[in-house]
Amino acid sequence: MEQIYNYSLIIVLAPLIGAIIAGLFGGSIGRKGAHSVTIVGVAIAFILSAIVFKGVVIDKVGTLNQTVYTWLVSEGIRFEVGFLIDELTAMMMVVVTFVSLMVHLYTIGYMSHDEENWPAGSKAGSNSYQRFFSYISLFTFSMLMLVMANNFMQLFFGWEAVGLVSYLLIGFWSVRESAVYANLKAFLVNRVGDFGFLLGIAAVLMTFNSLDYADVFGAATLHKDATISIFPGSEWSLMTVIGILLFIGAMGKSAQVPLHVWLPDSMEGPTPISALIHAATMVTAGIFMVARMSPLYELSETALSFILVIGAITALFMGFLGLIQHDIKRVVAYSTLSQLGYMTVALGASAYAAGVFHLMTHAFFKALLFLGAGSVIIAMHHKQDMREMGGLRKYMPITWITSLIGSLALIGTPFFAGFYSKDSIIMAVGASSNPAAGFAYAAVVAGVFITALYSFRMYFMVFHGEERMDHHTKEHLHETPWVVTVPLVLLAIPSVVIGAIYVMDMPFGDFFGSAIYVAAEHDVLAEVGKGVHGWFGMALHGFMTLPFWLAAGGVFTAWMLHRKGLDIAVVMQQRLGFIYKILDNKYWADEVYANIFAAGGRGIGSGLWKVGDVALIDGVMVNGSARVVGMLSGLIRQVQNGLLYRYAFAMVFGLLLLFGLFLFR
Amino acid sequence: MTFDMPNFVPAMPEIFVLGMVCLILILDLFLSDRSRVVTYLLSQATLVGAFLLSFGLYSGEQVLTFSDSFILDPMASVLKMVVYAAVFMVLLYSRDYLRQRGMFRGEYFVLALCGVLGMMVMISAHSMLTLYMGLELLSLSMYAMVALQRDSAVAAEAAMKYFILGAMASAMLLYGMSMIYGVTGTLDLSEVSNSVAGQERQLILIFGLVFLMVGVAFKLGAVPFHMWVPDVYHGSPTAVTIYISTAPKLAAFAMLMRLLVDGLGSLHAQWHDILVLLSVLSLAIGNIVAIAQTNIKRMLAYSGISHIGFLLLGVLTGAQEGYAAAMFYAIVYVIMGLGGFGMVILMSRAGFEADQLDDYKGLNQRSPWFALMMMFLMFSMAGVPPFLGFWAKLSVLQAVVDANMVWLAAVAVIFSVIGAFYYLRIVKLLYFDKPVIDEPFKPSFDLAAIFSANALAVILIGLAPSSLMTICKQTLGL
Amino acid sequence: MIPLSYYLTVGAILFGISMAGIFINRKNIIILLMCIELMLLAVNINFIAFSHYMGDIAGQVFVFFILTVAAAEAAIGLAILVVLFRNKRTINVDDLDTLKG
Amino acid sequence: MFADLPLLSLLIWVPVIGGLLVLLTGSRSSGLEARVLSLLVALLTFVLSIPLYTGFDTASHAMQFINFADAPVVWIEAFNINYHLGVDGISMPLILLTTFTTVLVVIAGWEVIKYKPAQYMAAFLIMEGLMIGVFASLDAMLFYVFWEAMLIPMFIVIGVWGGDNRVYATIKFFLYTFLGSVFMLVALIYLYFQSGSFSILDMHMQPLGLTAQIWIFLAFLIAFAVKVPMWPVHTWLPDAHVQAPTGGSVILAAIMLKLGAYGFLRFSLPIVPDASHTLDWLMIGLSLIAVAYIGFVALVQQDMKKLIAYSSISHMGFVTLGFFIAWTIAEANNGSMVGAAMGMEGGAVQMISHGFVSGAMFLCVGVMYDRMHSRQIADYGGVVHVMPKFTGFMVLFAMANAGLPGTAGFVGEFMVILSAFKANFWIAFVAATTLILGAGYTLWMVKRVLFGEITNDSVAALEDINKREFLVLATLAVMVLFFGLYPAPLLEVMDATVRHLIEHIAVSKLPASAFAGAM
Repeated sequence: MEQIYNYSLIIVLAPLIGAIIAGLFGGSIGRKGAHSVTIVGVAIAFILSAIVFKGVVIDKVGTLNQTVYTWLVSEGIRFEVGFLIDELTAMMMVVVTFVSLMVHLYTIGYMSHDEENWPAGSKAGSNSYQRFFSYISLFTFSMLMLVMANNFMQLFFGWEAVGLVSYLLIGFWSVRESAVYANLKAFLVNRVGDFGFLLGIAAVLMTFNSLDYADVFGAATLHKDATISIFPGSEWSLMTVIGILLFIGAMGKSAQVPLHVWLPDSMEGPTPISALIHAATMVTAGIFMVARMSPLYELSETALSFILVIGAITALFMGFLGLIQHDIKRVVAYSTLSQLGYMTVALGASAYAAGVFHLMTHAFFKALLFLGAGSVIIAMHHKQDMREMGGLRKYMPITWITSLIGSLALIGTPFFAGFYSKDSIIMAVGASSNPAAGFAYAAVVAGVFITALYSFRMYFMVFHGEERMDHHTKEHLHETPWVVTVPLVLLAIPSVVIGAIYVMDMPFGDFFGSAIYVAAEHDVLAEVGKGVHGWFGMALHGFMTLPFWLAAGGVFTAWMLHRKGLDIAVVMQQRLGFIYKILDNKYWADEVYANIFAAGGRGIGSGLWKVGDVALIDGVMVNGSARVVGMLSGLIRQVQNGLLYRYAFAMVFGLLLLFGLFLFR
Repeated sequence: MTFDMPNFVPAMPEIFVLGMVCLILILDLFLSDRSRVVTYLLSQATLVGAFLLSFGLYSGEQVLTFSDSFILDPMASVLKMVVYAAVFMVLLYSRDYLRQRGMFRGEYFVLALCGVLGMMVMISAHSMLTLYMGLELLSLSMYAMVALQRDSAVAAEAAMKYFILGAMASAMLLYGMSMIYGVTGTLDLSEVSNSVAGQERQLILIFGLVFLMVGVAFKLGAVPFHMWVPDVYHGSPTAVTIYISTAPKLAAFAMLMRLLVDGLGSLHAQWHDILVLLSVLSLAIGNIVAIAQTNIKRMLAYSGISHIGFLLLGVLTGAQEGYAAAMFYAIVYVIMGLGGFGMVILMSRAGFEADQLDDYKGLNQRSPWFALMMMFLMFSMAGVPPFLGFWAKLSVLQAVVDANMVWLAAVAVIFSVIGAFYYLRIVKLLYFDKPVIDEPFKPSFDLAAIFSANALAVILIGLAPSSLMTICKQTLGL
Repeated sequence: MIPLSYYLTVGAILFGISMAGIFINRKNIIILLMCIELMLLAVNINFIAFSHYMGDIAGQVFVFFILTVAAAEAAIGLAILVVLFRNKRTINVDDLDTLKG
Repeated sequence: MFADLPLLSLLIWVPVIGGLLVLLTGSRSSGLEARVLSLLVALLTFVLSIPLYTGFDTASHAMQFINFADAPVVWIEAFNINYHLGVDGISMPLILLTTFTTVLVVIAGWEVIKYKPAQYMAAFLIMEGLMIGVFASLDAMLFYVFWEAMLIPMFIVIGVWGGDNRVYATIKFFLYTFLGSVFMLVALIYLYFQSGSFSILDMHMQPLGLTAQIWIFLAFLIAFAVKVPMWPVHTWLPDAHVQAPTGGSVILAAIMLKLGAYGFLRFSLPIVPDASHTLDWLMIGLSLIAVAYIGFVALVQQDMKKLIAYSSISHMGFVTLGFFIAWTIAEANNGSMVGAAMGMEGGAVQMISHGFVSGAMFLCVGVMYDRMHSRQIADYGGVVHVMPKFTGFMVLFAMANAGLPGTAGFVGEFMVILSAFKANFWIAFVAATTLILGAGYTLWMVKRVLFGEITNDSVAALEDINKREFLVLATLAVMVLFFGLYPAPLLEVMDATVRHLIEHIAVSKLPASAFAGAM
């Protein structure tokens, strides 16, 4: 235990120190120094995480729950910074540090010519390489703090810290207007989620008088029937309120409808961070959080239904949007949204383990896909439009193979990692008794087809068919350097095998031990698990299920279209103009935000300012009273007109006034 | 029948001043213009001598003499000493100013000393007759002083207005006195007091009171009997303005105390209402109209009117604490008034009257020291702590609140906030604006010294106002 | 015997007339000076009447003083008038309006 | 070794006298003597303030470092005013904040101020002494004297070294605050006659009827609300900030606003608890208006300083909200005030953290203004390309301003929201909108000013921060991060005092007869 605690301290501090050195002294240590120090930091974190994982998960040494320091004490309530390391945390730590390490390595190649992205003479561009490493290391630190938290306060810390780094990285190329727009949007939309999250934390504190996980989860059942009056006269279940408020936070971070709008735009950032932050780790924080809070969510059917519905909508409708994108990263981004929807659906069905399992497999194959896409982008000289690609498999074999593996994993091909996780989710939802489960089941099953369709549309457009790139680009096409391809390979391995390894433990076994709590009546995974007989059997069985055939159908459709040289986006534009319009405008969500919320907010602000502050308070109250005094002054001055008889009359008037005082009292 | 020698001792300062006035009057005839400084020095010596005499005569007792028409009590001694000191300062301020304008003649000093004598008599009056005599002695001297600058049309106009209105006010005062006399059958203030206390409230008594109030209010310059104040302050040579605006207010305060408190104390309920009206009006009109002024002398005149409003607040409480506060206020007002008009004199040069607000622009760039001193004065007048003016306001407000008139205190502070605006405007001119004239500002040494001392007094006494307040309290038996 | 109130009434009327004279007259300053004298006379009537009816001599003494002061006042007033006339070449009340506001 | 010194007196008078000395050096010189001397005085004062923290007994809620332990120290006998000083857990951190900020302000104005530097520095030193006086006074009239006197140097600072519209702004500032405080003066005088002394601690113990309490509360409210400032008496602040020189803005935001909030804690709450209880809806309402209304208004500001000024008002809304939430909590929890201390401590922490954050933001704008002579957001763009170091700092402070956890800006808001939730969901709801609004206006400014392409040649010609500016900003950055990551020391200092205050206000001061009379 002692050792695990020491390790965990080193695990979080190593990336932080790397980040600080690379960030503050980036200029003096140079590029090499910066990437060395951060990679060493993250590598240490990864190795120690693996050791911790071994200790906690394999050797079952028990759960670490220890305070590092007391942030503050108020009214006897201790707000602490501390670590809770159980199976869930250990798994997350390994995933985070592993993907992060891969991304670090990859970045050496991806960012090697970053100065080209900056205007000439920009001082910010002169050490952008070092800064980038600093940021991703800082991200690793923040994400670790988030997953290792043993209390809500620190969770919120990590939550916001990853948001900050995400903000910094989306807007990394701060010279691009679209990038700085996207990062502001990302931060604000996330803030909407955090708004709910913070209120949720406040509700937790009010209910439990503590923010410590152990205290809260231990006492959760005591408050099962507690209610809170939000609107006078209607009592709401307290647990539902807490659950939904916290989930609003998850909706922001994990980009669930309707707070999803930031994620596609976040692709403005460099590709490595799309892989690390906006696919593999940060966006899954919401999933992790809900899984972590399972003892609370299990007490509220309503909250779970809410989660289920949101997740299902996200899974299906965001998938549709992937169909018509031309930007390679956007396709992967919408795919991420859709997959996050799957995870959320799992949570809503109380199949937390399945959700987290999908989180893990998705982290590997989606990072792989993103890095693959990044590799393509490097080769294409930072062009991202798929219509200008094609036939790349000849030039970039490693990228091609690894991307294919990623795609196969994504669509849920049996034996690949994605199959196990996705199938367990679908099965769990099918078995769920939640009122919203029927809708969710339909959505996730339909989503399988869509996923396969857009994934292989992309795959074919990029790696097969006609070479549509311009001559100059074509001349320089070649496989990317080893720092890029090695991470691809290293990520491809788990994308294939990790599902088979853990399927029997994680969703259907007791991998998480006490870290995840499921009420007996909700325990769909246990029920489904009875019918699953080992990884091989599950995969074989997979070939006979509807999802497989839907996926196959999706691939087939993509292939058919590709063979005919048709692009589904174009086809839809021609044949289904109306639907295309809806999809092309992304359900008008951006417009609603920009025109109603953003413009509305500014409108309100402008109104309050111009009318309230400037006209009423300053104009009428302040300057108005000053003007009145000034006018009075000028007016009374007129009385003093310099003429003696006026003065004498004033005295007589005064005399009469004094008499009047007595006569009329 | 024996001839009872009255006790001359309590009136020694008056007698001394009178003697010196005569002496100076005669001596001045034989002095050439070059040696006119002797007149000046003798006048100052007179004031010093009177001060010493008054100081020597100071005792906790009250002494009556001249058939009880003259009183020497602690309040009288203290007020007189302040009058001497104030006039001493006035003469110091005025010397250069008068020289530069060819007014450095005996008349100014003789009239000033006559005025001092008038004030002394007013302060020590214990009969309506003596009071009237003192008042007229003071008034007539001042009318003449205003008109002293014979080639100035505005001064003549100011003198005329002052004279007509002043005479009218005196007449009203007399009319009031005649009524009081008719009701009580006596001119002696103690007997008036006894008589009034013993009888029913008659209408004629109220009439008398009202007419008296007009006279007193006129002297103080309380609204609506204030119309002369801005014109006279404005039109007079600044050396006269500084005289009129300071020491006589002490005498007027004494007159108010003698008539209302000593004489008609039992009519407190009635004059309380009158004073409330006068003080609120003074606060309002004084502060509001001052804002529109561009002539600093006029502005200070209106500011003075508002200060009188505050002073009246202290008196109207009808409590000893209130009187002490009002007396403190009067003294503080004199100190600040000296500084205020001293500022004008300081800035003025031969042939140039610095009475326009614009003349003060950018003084901080020309002379940071004097800008700082003037700022002290302005903040003091605005009643910002820790300057002296604040303590005066505080003591009055305290008295008012103690008399359960919180609303009146609230009204007073609101107007003092309005008033703060025009003081701030001066500070703005001094500090924030660019100077119109670029030449460095070099006043003569003694003027600089006296002004600095005046301004520093405002902050230094402000930091330790206790003794001055204690004196005021003690003189009123607290 | 003539009642006290008659005297007082005369005094009040005189006083009123002279006061009205000051603020109704818009022509000549000399008239103002006369009005002031008249005011003082009204006061004198009051004092003497009271003094007489109460058998107290102080009121009549006061009147002597008032008369003296009135003389002095008239002297000063006329002197100022002379100065004024020298500077302004007019003694019209309406012209005394350079100081105002 | 410091134990025997009259620390509080020294803290007040060292800067004041130092300021006067600086003023004397002003007549000759390039200003270098004045600057060096000012820095020395400011540093000395700061050093002198450190023993306040090290020697502070955190377990006690009583006044400490009092100078009248042996015998009363009379200042003005005739008015019964004593020179009584002392600090508790609320005022002590504020004094340290004052001494700390003044050092930074002196450094920040080092070569920037060309016109009469001696007067500039002297004004700040004198102001420092007076502000410390406000925090340390235990005599109401002494408090008032410092409270008002402090306006003078600020008036001068804004008026002399301010922007184009400085005269309007500074007179508005002065009159606004002056108007507010005179009512407090009347209330203090009234209290004097009730309790028989100007001692604040005596006033705390003075029973008062409800009507009197309400009037006193309103008088205090005007005084403190103007200073905080609370809606609708806030409009002086944007003007004053915009026109003030950088140092003036920093002091104004970092310390002067805190005086109003401090007044609520020192006067309103303990002296008139029942009126505070009766009118807490008003306070909560105004606080929420500050958070939401002002947050919206900040969104549309085109002038950086104005934007930050509005954001200050919005943040100060949390302070007042935290202070007055106690009774609502009690109502929602069957009379138990558990949780109220967290709100109050949150408010108090917010005071300190806002001092650092807003001060830092104004310094950042100052850095840019010194180079470009413009505060308009539209005149900037792409600053990051020419001033990367500066951008790093500014983004950090902006994040703190947006309440990012891990920075000082988060702690107070977090605690207040947690506490408010206990009282009422909707109060917490409105308060929490700051998460969105605060991020919105701050980052929107950051985006337009710092990021994007270089918009014009004058931006292209900007120089990155020099060593002096780096020192100032880095110091603040350290503080912002330190208090964000480890606020416990601050809370430890405040805890006993705040708890005692909560206990104090929980007990009604109404005389028993008031109930009998109501029957």
